[in-house]
Amino acid sequence: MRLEMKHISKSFGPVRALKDVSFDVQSGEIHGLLGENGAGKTTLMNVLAGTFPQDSGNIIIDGKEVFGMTPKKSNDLKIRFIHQELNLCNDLKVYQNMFLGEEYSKHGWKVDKERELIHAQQVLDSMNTGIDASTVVSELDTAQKQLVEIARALLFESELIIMDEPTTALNSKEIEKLFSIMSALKEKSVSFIYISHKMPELFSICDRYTVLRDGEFIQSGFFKDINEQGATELLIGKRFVAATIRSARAVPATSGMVLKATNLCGASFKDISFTLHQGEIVVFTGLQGSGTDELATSLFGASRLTGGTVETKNGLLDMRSIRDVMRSGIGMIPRNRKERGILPDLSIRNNNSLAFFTAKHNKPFVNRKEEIERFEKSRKRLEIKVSSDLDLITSLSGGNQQKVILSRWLELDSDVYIMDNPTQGIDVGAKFAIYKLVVELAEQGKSVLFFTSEYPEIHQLADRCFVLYKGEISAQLTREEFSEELIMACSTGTHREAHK
Amino acid sequence: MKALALNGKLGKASWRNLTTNYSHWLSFILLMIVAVIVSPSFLSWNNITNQFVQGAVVGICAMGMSLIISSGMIDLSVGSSVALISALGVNVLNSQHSLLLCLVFCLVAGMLVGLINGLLVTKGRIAPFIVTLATMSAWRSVINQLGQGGPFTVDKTMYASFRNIAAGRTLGIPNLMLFLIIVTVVTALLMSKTKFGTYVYAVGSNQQAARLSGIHVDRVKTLIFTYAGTLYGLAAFLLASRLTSIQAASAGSGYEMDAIAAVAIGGTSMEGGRGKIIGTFLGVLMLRIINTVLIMANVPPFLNGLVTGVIIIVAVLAQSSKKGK
Amino acid sequence: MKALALNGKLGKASWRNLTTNYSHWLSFILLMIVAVIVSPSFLSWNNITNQFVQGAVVGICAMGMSLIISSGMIDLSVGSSVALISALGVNVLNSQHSLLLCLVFCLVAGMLVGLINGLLVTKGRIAPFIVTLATMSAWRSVINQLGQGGPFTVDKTMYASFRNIAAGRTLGIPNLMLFLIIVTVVTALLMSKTKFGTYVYAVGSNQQAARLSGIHVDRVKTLIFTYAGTLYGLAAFLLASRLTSIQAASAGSGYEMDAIAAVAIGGTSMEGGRGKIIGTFLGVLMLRIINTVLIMANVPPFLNGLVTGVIIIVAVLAQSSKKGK
Amino acid sequence: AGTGEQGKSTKKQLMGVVTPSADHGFTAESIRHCEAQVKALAAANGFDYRFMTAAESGEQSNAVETILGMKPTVMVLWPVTGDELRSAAQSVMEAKVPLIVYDRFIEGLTPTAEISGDNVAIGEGAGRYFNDFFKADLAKGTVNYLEFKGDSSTVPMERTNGFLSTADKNFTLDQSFVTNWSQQTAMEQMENFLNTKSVAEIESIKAIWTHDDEIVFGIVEALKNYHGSAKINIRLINGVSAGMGFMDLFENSGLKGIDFMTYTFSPSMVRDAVDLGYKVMKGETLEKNYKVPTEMIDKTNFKAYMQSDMYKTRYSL
Ligand SMILES: Nc1ncnc2c1ncn2[C@@H]1O[C@H](COP(=O)(O)OP(=O)(O)OP(=O)(O)O)[C@@H](O)[C@H]1O
Ligand SMILES: Nc1ncnc2c1ncn2[C@@H]1O[C@H](COP(=O)(O)OP(=O)(O)OP(=O)(O)O)[C@@H](O)[C@H]1O
Ligand SMILES: [Mg+2]
Ligand SMILES: [Mg+2]
Repeated sequence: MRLEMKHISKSFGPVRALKDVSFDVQSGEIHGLLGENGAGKTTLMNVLAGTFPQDSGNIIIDGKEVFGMTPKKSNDLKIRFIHQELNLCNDLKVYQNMFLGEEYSKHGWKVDKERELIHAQQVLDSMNTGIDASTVVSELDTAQKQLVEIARALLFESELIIMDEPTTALNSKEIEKLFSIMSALKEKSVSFIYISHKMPELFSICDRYTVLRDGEFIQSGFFKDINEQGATELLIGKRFVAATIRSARAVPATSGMVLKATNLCGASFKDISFTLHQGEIVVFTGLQGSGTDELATSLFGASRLTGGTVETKNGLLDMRSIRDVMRSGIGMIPRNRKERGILPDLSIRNNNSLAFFTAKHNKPFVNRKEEIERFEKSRKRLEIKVSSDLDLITSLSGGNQQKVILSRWLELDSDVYIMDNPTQGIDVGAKFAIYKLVVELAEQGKSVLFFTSEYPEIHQLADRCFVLYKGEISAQLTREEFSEELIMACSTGTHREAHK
Repeated sequence: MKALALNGKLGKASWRNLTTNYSHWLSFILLMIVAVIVSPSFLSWNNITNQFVQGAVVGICAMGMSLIISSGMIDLSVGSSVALISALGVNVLNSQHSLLLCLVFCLVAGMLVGLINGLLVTKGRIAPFIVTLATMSAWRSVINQLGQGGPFTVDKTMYASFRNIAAGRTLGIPNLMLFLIIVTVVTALLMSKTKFGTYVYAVGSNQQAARLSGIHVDRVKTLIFTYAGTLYGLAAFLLASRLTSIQAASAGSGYEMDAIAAVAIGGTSMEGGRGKIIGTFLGVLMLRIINTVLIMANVPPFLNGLVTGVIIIVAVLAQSSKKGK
Repeated sequence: MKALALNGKLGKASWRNLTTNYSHWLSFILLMIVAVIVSPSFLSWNNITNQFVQGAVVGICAMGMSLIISSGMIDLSVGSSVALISALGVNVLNSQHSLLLCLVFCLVAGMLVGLINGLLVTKGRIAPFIVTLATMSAWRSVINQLGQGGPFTVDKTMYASFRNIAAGRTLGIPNLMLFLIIVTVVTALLMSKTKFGTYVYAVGSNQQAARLSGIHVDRVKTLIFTYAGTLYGLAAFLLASRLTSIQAASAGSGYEMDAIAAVAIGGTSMEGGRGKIIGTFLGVLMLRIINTVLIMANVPPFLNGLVTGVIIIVAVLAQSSKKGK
Repeated sequence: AGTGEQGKSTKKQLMGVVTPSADHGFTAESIRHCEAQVKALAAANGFDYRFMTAAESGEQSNAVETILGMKPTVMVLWPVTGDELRSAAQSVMEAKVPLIVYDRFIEGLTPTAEISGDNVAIGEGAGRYFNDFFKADLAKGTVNYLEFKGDSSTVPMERTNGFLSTADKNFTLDQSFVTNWSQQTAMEQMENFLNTKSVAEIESIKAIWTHDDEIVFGIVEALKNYHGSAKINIRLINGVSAGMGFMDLFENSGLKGIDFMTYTFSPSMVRDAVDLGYKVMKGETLEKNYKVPTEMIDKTNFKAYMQSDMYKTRYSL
């Protein structure tokens, strides 16, 4: 498929999200779409997939202009869209979700469930997901849900697949597998539009790039002609120094204990023990299904522990009430922003204040001035792009929503932060700012439990790294010990077998 | 080979699934036990068929309500709609002297009534609760105005043959029972075997996701109301045949609450996304059994409401506790 | 300087915000215009205060309903709860001969009634619709049993002073009007100025995210029902004072639907997460105005329901069309 | 008729009418008669009227107050329940507006005039009729009967209390049902009774005492639907209202061995209340209390009754 989008403009009320943007994708090409948070990438793709109409401009496919695009029409044109936010029906089974809107039928009226199940399972297996196509989606964890979204796009013979930050919840192994599938499809002249804030990914899989900034087209070209540094500067529009943040920081002496977990057991993990010290950054990592997802929520009192204890300096924690955990000085930035983070009907300001209200604000009445000042501070610190903090949070781009969630927790000034994939969807520049922030927090004597599956993050931040495999700690590595290969080996269990 | 593997997969329903999926049976069996203890004659063939017969009219409505609730909506206009269609149906019967015409009229009128709800919800973007609150009030008013308060009574000429539809039996089984079973089976097939069924749950589960999958959410919602409306039409036809006289002011009143209660105690989540037609069927029977037990046990009439309320809570509780959570 | 910059930001509320946030005023003004056209005497001081007086009892309930709906729940037990509390309140008054004790009793009883709903919803994990459907039926049954069908009537001794609460005026303003305004102001402050208000909307918007922000969702839900229940208690007290006699079978019937309709035409989304107390206040007045217009225009009695239904739809439509979507 | 007050303004006289809303057949038919009468009188005599129905007392009080705000010449009020409307009625009296109260009494309040059907008399009459009908059986021992109530408001209570005051001590209540005036509810209750009770209990029932014709229709359907083994020994069922449908039962009930009896309680009675209102308007003085007599109708006199003016007026609309 040859796609051209010409002079696309789109406004949301006073916000001009796209201004006269043109770009094109050739057949059998993987096209990287780059831009800061709020640059308009998702909006452009939404126009292409018919989620909403453009204000002006044309979409031309194989030389023919398409008018009045709708999700259905774009499906019929063999365009698939993997959305930035999860869009699955939690109550339906995996295969039903995958075929939603395009069921196989037999005898004219019946859904051919068996055929759907076989086909869905084939695709899931080809991606090495280990997901059973007949499970109900609500039982999957965030990474698995994302894999289902991807698998869904691979079911049918598509000609253009749009991937809007498909890898935010995936680990490197899953990403590798995804890339090999993409390459194979590319051979069959399927085109891709690939949106990501992870530079290495873009450079390894994409052929061409287009950069957007503030809703405007900046530049197109071949990845082979630029480097990461150059790309980053293109999209933020100024010079960028990607200093390694971590190198400046000395490993903290094993000072006071701030959090100690003993023999924690939950539905998907067991016997987890560790001690977190003041000023320390500890990273937890593991493949999907390794239990990291639930461990993070359990440490915060949000999932039930079936055994074990968590204590702070002040003694054992009662893990039954999240608010008590918060008041003991623990904060958690949850993963899966759409389901667990944002409150779509509330303003940006209220979204920002919520955790502060429950943990810190001891009067029943709210002081507007104080609330506004708090938000202003966070806005500056995290460079959140908002027009009015009274707007709904859903009017923000994905990355900016994530920043509001971050700010919600940073305001608490907790002693311990559990950060579960906190850079989900955050752009390159801002990511560095956040790493810097995490290190700063540590230097102020706060401690961080960082859950991630991206090696660069581990590398940037970790003082120590725990790798989970099948719900147990398979390795505890110090900064000197870990490497990408070793972590991978530990998280797939091969490492342990080698030891035996 | 492949088929076998598949069966294995489908059969892999875990214990947890079993208890959540079949918990409405639990409430049902509990209630049955209570009924038999209160009166051993409960299990007579006569009484059993009677439960179905009495449950038929509301039960058919409840099947429509199942779809509506599974898709995350609600319908308060059931009783008024049934009353309106019944009343007009009697008029059609009296003027046309044709059972068939009357039936067709009822079904078409039901479709229209449902369509109106559906269009107001989808085109008007008004919450189903409000739309159907308004149509509930409106249809009752229309029928009162048409009947000027008086009843709509089936003429002598058609009385016997019309009454025989609801009162008659086929192969020893009461017709009303057959109607209820057929509607249940058709609705169950619709929901479990067709695309449309999947769409209903998808809309109830995550409307945005459904829309982005290319499902015409508005069309699905309109169809749901239309299907439900058609069932109300059938229910209205049967009600008219059962009563042979429709009181403008009171006919069908309270049907919406009965239908919703049946759906709820049948284990369908009020939030949408999930639902079990067989559960609704059991729910309808449970409501009937509660009523019968009240009479068998000679519960003081003023306390019936209290006992019914408590039983509904207990029945739902029995299920939700099984659900763990 | 800072303050100025902040003001600038606040003032930037876009046109879209303006029309969505104030669209209930639109319906209200439209309806006022209709009323004045039908009868110019509509704008007399007497008639205007009368709208408030008549709206007070349901209006106070509607304030509680606002919270319930904003948090994504519903309450069908309003009418029965009010009836039960009123009836018992009259008994307390007759035996204790104290207005204050009667008031305290009503408030506490209301709290308990709300608490029961709240605990069943949160501890029992049953959908609010079902819980309150059951308590609706249960309370009505209890009051019928207690009164054995008869009315609960205020004794001669207390009659005059008790009646004077609802019938009297303070500084020329009817007491009932004052009660309604005070409850509205308190509820509006609660929802806009306190943390609790934010929690209510948060729970209605995304329960999981609310929980993960440290909000005790169950406690908030229970508090909401308790607050609403307390308001029902106040409403019950005023109803008893207004009627001086409470009929077991019919008192308060339909209040839930009126309260819900007021909330809905006041622009609060039935899905929860958003809501406007002032909108509910206008909604209450709109329902009153509709009724007054029906009388003034001598709409045929059987057609009242139709006209009311149509007006509700139009009022909500006027708002949702403004919302774009 | 003109008083001095009238001379001052050219405003038309206004009659306010407030009734319950149509929640079952009797109220619905009554509303229709009421509206027809007030409309006709107003057109013929050049006065204005406001008519409002309401489902419960709070709403009715609202309607009374709204109309009171329009300064009516006279108010005709049919309360949902008497006591609950006392406060509103008192306001009417305090505003010096003549008040006609129909069908329910308001204890402790003396309106300009009261007019009602006699519910207690209906009950008492029925009790006596039952005594006569079962004279032989009562002499031998107890007679079991079922009761189907309307609802829990005052009207049904008055009827039942009347019945109990005259009915023989040997009448034994087997079970009581609250039908909410619904034909369907009554039908289902009767069906359940027949299907779940022992043969002995069913066969012991000889009479059914109800509060309304419509309830009887439901019971008759249930009896027709009965396929069980018990012998039906019911010999008498009564209704109240004496409407067209009931007249059919006397010859075409489809049930053998069951007699029927009903009391006239016509929805057209409400016309009399409106007439009283008009009389007040003209300046006539009224008596304090009017009773609309009720008549017993059974197979012996129903044909004559169907020729009577009362019956004709009822179905004149
Ligand atoms: N529904 C909406 N209503 C109002 N404004 C919106 C809406 N959707 C997007 N915007 C605005 O449009 C602009 C572009 O947003 P978009 O989501 O396209 O950014 P993005 O490039 O995908 O960013 P990210 O990398 O953070 O996902 C932002 O300023 C955003 O606030
Ligand atoms: N996290 C929360 N979850 C649920 N309800 C809350 C929460 N925080 C406060 N509330 C309720 O909101 C209102 C005001 O909050 P505030 O924090 O002042 O109460 P509190 O007395 O400090 O709470 P606690 O008794 O738990 O310490 C109170 O009614 C409180 O019960
Ligand atoms: Mg985006
Ligand atoms: Mg406190």
